[in-house]
Amino acid sequence: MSEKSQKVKDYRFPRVLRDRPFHYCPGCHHGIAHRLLAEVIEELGVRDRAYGVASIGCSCFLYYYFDVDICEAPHGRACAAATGAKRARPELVVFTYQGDGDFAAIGLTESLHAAARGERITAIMINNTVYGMTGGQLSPTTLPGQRTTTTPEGRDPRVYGYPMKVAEMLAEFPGVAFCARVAVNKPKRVLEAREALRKAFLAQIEDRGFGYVEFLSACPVNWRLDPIKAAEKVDELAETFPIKVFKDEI
Amino acid sequence: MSEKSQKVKDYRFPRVLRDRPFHYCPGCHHGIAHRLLAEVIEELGVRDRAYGVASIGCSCFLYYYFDVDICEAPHGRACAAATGAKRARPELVVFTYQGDGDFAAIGLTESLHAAARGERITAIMINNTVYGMTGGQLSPTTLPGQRTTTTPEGRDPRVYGYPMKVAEMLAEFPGVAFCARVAVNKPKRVLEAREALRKAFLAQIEDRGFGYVEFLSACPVNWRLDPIKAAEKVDELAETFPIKVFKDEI
Amino acid sequence: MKPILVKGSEAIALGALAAGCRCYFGYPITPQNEIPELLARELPKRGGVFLQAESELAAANMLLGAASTGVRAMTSSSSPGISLMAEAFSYMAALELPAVVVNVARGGPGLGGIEASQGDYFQATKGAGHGDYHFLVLSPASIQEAYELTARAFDLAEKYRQPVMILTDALLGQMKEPLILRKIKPRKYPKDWALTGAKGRPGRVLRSLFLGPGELRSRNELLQKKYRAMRREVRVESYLLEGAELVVSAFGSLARIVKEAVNLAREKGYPVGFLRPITLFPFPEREFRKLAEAGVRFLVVELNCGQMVEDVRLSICGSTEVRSLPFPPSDLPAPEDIYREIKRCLRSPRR
Amino acid sequence: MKPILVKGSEAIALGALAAGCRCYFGYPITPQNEIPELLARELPKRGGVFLQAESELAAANMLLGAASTGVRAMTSSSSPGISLMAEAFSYMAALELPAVVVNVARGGPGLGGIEASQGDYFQATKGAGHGDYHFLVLSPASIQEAYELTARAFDLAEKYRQPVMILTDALLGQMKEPLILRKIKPRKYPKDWALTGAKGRPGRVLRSLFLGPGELRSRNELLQKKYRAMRREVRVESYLLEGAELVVSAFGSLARIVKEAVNLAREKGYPVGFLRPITLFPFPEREFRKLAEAGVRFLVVELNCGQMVEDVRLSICGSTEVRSLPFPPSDLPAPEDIYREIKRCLRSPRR
Amino acid sequence: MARLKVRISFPDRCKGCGLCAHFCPKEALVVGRNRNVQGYRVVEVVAYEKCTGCGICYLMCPDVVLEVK
Amino acid sequence: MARLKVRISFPDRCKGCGLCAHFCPKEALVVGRNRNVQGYRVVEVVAYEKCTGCGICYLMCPDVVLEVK
Amino acid sequence: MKFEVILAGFGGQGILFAGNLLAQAGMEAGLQVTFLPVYGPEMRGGTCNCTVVLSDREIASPVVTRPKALLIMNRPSFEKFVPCLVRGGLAVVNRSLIPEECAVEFPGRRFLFVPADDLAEEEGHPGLGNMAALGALVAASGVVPPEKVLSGLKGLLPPERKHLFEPNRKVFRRGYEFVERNSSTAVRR
Amino acid sequence: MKFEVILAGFGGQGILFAGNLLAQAGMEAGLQVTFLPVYGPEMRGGTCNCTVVLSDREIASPVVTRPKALLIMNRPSFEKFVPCLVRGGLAVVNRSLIPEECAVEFPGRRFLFVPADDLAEEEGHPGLGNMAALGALVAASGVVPPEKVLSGLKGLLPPERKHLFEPNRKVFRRGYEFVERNSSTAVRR
Ligand SMILES: Cc1ncc(C[n+]2csc(CCOP(=O)(O)OP(=O)(O)O)c2C)c(N)n1
Ligand SMILES: Cc1ncc(C[n+]2csc(CCOP(=O)(O)OP(=O)(O)O)c2C)c(N)n1
Ligand code: SF4
Ligand code: SF4
Ligand code: SF4
Ligand code: SF4
Ligand code: SF4
Ligand code: SF4
Ligand SMILES: [Mg+2]
Ligand SMILES: [Mg+2]
Repeated sequence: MSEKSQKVKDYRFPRVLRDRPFHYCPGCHHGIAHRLLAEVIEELGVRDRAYGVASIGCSCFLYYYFDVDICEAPHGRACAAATGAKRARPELVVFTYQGDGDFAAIGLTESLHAAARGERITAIMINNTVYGMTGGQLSPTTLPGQRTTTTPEGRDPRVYGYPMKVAEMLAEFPGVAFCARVAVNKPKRVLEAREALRKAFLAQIEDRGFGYVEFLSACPVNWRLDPIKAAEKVDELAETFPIKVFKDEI
Repeated sequence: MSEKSQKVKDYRFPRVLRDRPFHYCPGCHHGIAHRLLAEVIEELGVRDRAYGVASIGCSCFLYYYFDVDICEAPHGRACAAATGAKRARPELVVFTYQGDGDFAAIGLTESLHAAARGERITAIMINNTVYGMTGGQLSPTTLPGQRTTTTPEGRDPRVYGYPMKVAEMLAEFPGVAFCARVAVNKPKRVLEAREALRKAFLAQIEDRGFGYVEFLSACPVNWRLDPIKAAEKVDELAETFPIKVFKDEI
Repeated sequence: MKPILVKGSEAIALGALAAGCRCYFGYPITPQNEIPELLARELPKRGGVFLQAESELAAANMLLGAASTGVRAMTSSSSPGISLMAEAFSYMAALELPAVVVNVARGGPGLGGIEASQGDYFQATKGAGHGDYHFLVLSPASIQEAYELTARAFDLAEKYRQPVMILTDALLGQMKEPLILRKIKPRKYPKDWALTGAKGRPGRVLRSLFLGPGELRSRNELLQKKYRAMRREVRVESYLLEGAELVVSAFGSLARIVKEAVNLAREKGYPVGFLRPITLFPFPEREFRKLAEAGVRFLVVELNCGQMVEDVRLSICGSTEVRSLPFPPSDLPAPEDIYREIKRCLRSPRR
Repeated sequence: MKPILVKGSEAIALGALAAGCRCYFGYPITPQNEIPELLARELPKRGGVFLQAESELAAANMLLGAASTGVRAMTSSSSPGISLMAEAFSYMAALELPAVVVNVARGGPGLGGIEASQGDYFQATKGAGHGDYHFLVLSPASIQEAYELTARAFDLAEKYRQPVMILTDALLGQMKEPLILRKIKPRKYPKDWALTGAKGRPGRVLRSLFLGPGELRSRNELLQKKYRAMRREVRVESYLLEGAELVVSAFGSLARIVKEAVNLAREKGYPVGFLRPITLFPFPEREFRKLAEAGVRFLVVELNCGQMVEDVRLSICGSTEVRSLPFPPSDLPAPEDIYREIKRCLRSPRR
Repeated sequence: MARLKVRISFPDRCKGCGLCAHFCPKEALVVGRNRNVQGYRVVEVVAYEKCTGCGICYLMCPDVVLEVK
Repeated sequence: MARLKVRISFPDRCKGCGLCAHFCPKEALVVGRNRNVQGYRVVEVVAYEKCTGCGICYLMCPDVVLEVK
Repeated sequence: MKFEVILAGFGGQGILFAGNLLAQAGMEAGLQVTFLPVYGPEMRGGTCNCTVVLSDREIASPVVTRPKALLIMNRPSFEKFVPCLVRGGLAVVNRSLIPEECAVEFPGRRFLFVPADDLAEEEGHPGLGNMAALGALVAASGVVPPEKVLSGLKGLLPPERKHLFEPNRKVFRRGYEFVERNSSTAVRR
Repeated sequence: MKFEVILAGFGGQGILFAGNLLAQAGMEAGLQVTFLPVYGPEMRGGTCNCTVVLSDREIASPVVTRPKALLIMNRPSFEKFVPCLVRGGLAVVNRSLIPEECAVEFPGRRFLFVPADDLAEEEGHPGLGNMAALGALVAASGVVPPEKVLSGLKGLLPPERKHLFEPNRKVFRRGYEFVERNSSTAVRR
């Protein structure tokens, strides 16, 4: 972890954030990821050339919270829209903010091909193992046995196979310069997540390749757990989805 | 390799093939793959319950050549159509026959998710590193530096990244029971390819999971080589795309 | 039979079960998630297949694959998801596959909103995809009708070897009303085209690529003939047409609000009637034309910027006046809003 | 200036270059591969971006992203590929993004064939995707016009902040004709909406989700207002209208064959004229209406099962007769085929 | 750095999720009974003196309610 | 098994690609000057006696022209 | 007879459950009913409301712009919906969150302030203020017999939530009785 | 003047190149021209044809159903197109693949049988039969001056194929001269 992000410091509301309360459910980790993203944009001094792609999922209102240029992309197509923006104006610092359904189900082709091409963009995937926005349906990352509204008896690997490990897939592409899976259910992990995010941005700023950070993220509402239990359950997720820096060419 | 497919034997026109000349260009390896497929269907005795999905590419006329039930799927969606058919009638032996563009570009999501779910189907991917049917454009598997009609200066990894290694990706899914990359540019390899194909069918027949065979395949016309040189060039492809059984749970 | 209180979306799912639907493929999207969620619980119990696809594209093509084997199959989605299925629909129509597609439409364009909207009328009736093809389109106005029409859709799909769309919207999809689970007896149609394995016969082919001279024209002519034959399935609900000088027309759930407005107007003595197309394609041209020939004028009310009004105009071919009262999606109009317009129409001189 | 001999597809690519198109995203499909192939050679030389996408879906959404930054950008495809872009189109229209989309249409439905077809007229003009949105649609009939209209499309797209479609077909796309590379001067329009980084200003947003009360209605009203304003861009080619009792109408490359038939008929003394819509949306309603008011009858010839004929009928509202002469795709009709029908029309009594 | 202390800078953003209180090593925070404009119960500092300004509550708060300064 | 010999069973399927001839270890095959209905030059057996019936030509032929029986 | 009521409050206050239950009770009482929820694009936060229509004739429109009755659980909903209430209409209001003074601006309506959350909390079920308010609504309007609500409740609770029947019933009763007990004073005009 | 010709043969016989060249020559000669290829869905095998129209007025339709001339390189094309040729029309036919007897069934057309492939082979460029046939067509029809074909050829060949100019020119000449030499006998009616 870098010197900078470790030193004792005061913690203030990031200037990149707008003064508008998040619409997320109480205890939802989307909020922590938002704050980290704002901090990193601020720290890297790229607010003025940032271009965000809001995806379709619980985080679709991204633009209400970040005081940077933001475009909405159709469900799953954030990486394609980001590619278009970055190719059109390479000076922009382009990022996507997507859910697991958006990135790895409907948008898998766009996500993987952007990574394979080594697009100079930063993709953030919030893996909460469900479709939060639409009411908690199965996602490619749902754990075996996990109940969702479309797998009332729990995910059956015979019917749906096993959870898709996106970070592991992406790390194999030479075009990917940084790839990590993080969590924010403990203070130390929050700091590590921040550092991963910083590097995922450096990947594009230093023209090295695609940057990717996957957040294991609690969805208390659809997991039907209170915020504290939900945060604890993230440790369980980590058994299937190792928290790890898979690739770091920064 | 099994006893059966190695023994000295006569070689006859497979009965599963219809008596209609292939429309492929002279020296195109699609034809060899067709013959092997017909032989394996015959050998396994599944002609009567075979269900093929023809994809969009040079092989779209699959149905003219195979005397089995065949459905055309939109470009890239063969694995989805195959999933629908197999789930609807599990007694069918369902296979897809796709190009690299069909399977790994436009259809990547459908291909990977079918594999991840462990669909009991057999997918055949003819990797000729180009879009044959539409006139030799770039494909996800085009080699770096390879000229195509849309990369007149050769594939530039800075623009398009590096070739996508599909077999390697698929092998990681627990739902995949058999996964191999083969070539048919030498007699011995033809026999090995046949065996791989047989196992990729056994994967579904024995209810073990998704079966996948990727053929490195010459496209003399778009490679602008004569059939013999084109066959030789497949060895070069094999340096990037290792010929190998990546997974064999049969 | 005791009624149960269910949402429109649930009624659709129950209608599918009653019609013997064996396979459902779909991808979540508001406001229709009750369909997959109900079927996820019920289909496996009955030996059927429920599969959440990785996308609408995949769902539509799974539907294509399942339908090709001759089983009863369905998908459902809402506006943006339906757009993504357009290519597959065009293929299914060309391959002559019977399948049922439900669009619980929401506000558009783009991500739009999730309120009730009828902005997908053109998409449903003129063909969202490429080429000359059509769905047979049914649009229910009550929960009971949602149930019955869905069940009927499976019969019609097989009768014509043709995809059938249920076009409804968030209002009907989300509201609850009593439903009587009337028993449905699915009809049987020959399936000598289905891909079930070529045992004892030559392999069959379902394809849409026609390169031989005139082949593609023949396929198109065959489809057009079918579309003409489908005219016999036309259904409307008509109400208070007796003595009506103005007929207010609307489809789907909005028609309920319109009907209330017509009631209001009749109570005040205005000579107003009501005509609701239940089949949107084929469009009930004859029903409109007959009224127009009798000198009736029309007011077409829609939850969009004016789409069905074109079909009304085409049906009556200029013979009387047709006014459009469009409500682009956001809030729903109240019966009073429509009542006011009815009065205005009747007061204005005939053109 | 010396003409060069090029295909329609190439003329489109050259028109885009002339208009200062900076980015192209596309996925191969017959019969329009000459567009990407030419741009793959030429755009990088001029500092522009050529990117072959992994699919039409990706291409359309790359276009969306590039257009959002205010650069001139384009994609092209053919029928099935256009269907796959439907969702993105609906978003682009809702986000008010200027972008150019080319459809070199082929026979459908399904995979269909690769011959010339006009089966995507509805898709282009009524909105392939969900919700009430429209392209501005231009359809050239010659290679020179393909060049000029493509260049103009970029201006119109920016003028109205609106996707513009060039709808053409395999015939024009594949034929060669001399082209004069007239110099184009791209117009400049304010781009105070473009996402270029928020330096010195608050962050900007391009979104299509409108949940606040009345918000989505406002967006729809804004779009409808724009569509009405676009009427001033209406263009037609008219020919031999003087004294015509019957006007034959067709669009795109088929119009050339129709024009020859009209010439044939005029030579034989038949009172026939010719009207070709160049803008398909907005449709030249006024031009048709004026003729109809003068008592002219119409024959609408199309390479499909009859689509534009509906817009002609809607334009003239029953005031005179409109006949449809549809040629579903396979082989092209000969001028003689159309000439015969002209004679038949003129001989038949007026309805 | 001992001067750093937690502040409830934006109480109206709070959703009463309790994560801050749960993770505060000094048990300085608690979700009280008062409701904010959103209708949620709001966090309160119950032991200001114990706060070490460690920032953990800031790190764990999903709604950026707290600052440490 | 010595009785097994190559046959040009379906000359009209041949496209004259030459793969069979190239791979035949006995140089028993050659693409001749005659054209078939498709307009392609057709393979010919030029040394029937040398053929060992090994099947390599069958394996390598993309057009299923040859049989070995 | 046609009774149109809008129920409104925060997400999480059980608004949809209460509305659904009222419709179910109406159906079991032999009435025509419609129930129309208004839902956000997301499951989270924000306000939430639904409309229930009970009638002895066919119900054309499930949409109600000028309701005859309201069940209001929080302040934003009060401000949004009370102005729509017809003259002489009944508003059952959760006094635990909304002060009675709010009503002064709206003469000509019948306000029934019920300490719904407090009643529920007193019964030991702080989350069930919705049932207390519903009890009050049923008592004050008489639109369905209370037994029908209870039998509806039985029908609505899935097997795994059967244990919630008793708490719901108890709090419903409290709300119902609150009106019976205060009938003369409770309704403010 | 309006000259409409269909060129047809196997894929790989250079049909499109010849048609394109003829159109280019026409354009350089100041005529209006259209060139319309008919292409298969795939690049491979099968037959291939294209239509070229040369005219001194605007060309309305590039589609020709009854051509005034044909350039026929193989047998299937002969069978497909000769019946469409107008009475009195000219058919240049590749005698190397199509026997002259075929013509007997079609009286009233002008047949010009040219051993196109053989001429090309004699020049040492067996793949260039198309140029021999084109030379014959240009000679027999006089529709464009031969120099325009050669200058068109220069324009069409991309830099990396400039070396193909000479072979093409030579074979074109052979075809042209074949007609000049046999003008009286070559054309059979
Ligand atoms: C084309 C399309 N399909 C489906 C939807 C409905 N939809 C909205 S968000 C979403 C998935 C959300 O899940 P995820 O991406 O995991 O994000 P989360 O809400 O969990 O953060 C879906 C399916 C849509 N808006 N558009
Ligand atoms: C939706 C759609 N997009 C594009 C095409 C055009 N197309 C036909 S085949 C093909 C790709 C063929 O390449 P590949 O899959 O590698 O097969 P090959 O021809 O090389 O065997 C494309 C892009 C199409 N038919 N449909
Ligand atoms: S539904 Fe889940 S992911 Fe969405 S806001 Fe609520 S807790 Fe967060
Ligand atoms: S283009 Fe290539 S892949 Fe297609 S048939 Fe010809 S050689 Fe085979
Ligand atoms: S700064 Fe540390 S000690 Fe102080 S309240 Fe926050 S978590 Fe507790
Ligand atoms: S973590 Fe934040 S939102 Fe949650 S209770 Fe603490 S201050 Fe409030
Ligand atoms: S069987 Fe063997 S030896 Fe005989 S022709 Fe074939 S390859 Fe040659
Ligand atoms: S390999 Fe087959 S197609 Fe090729 S020359 Fe030999 S027999 Fe003919
Ligand atoms: Mg998620
Ligand atoms: Mg390929």
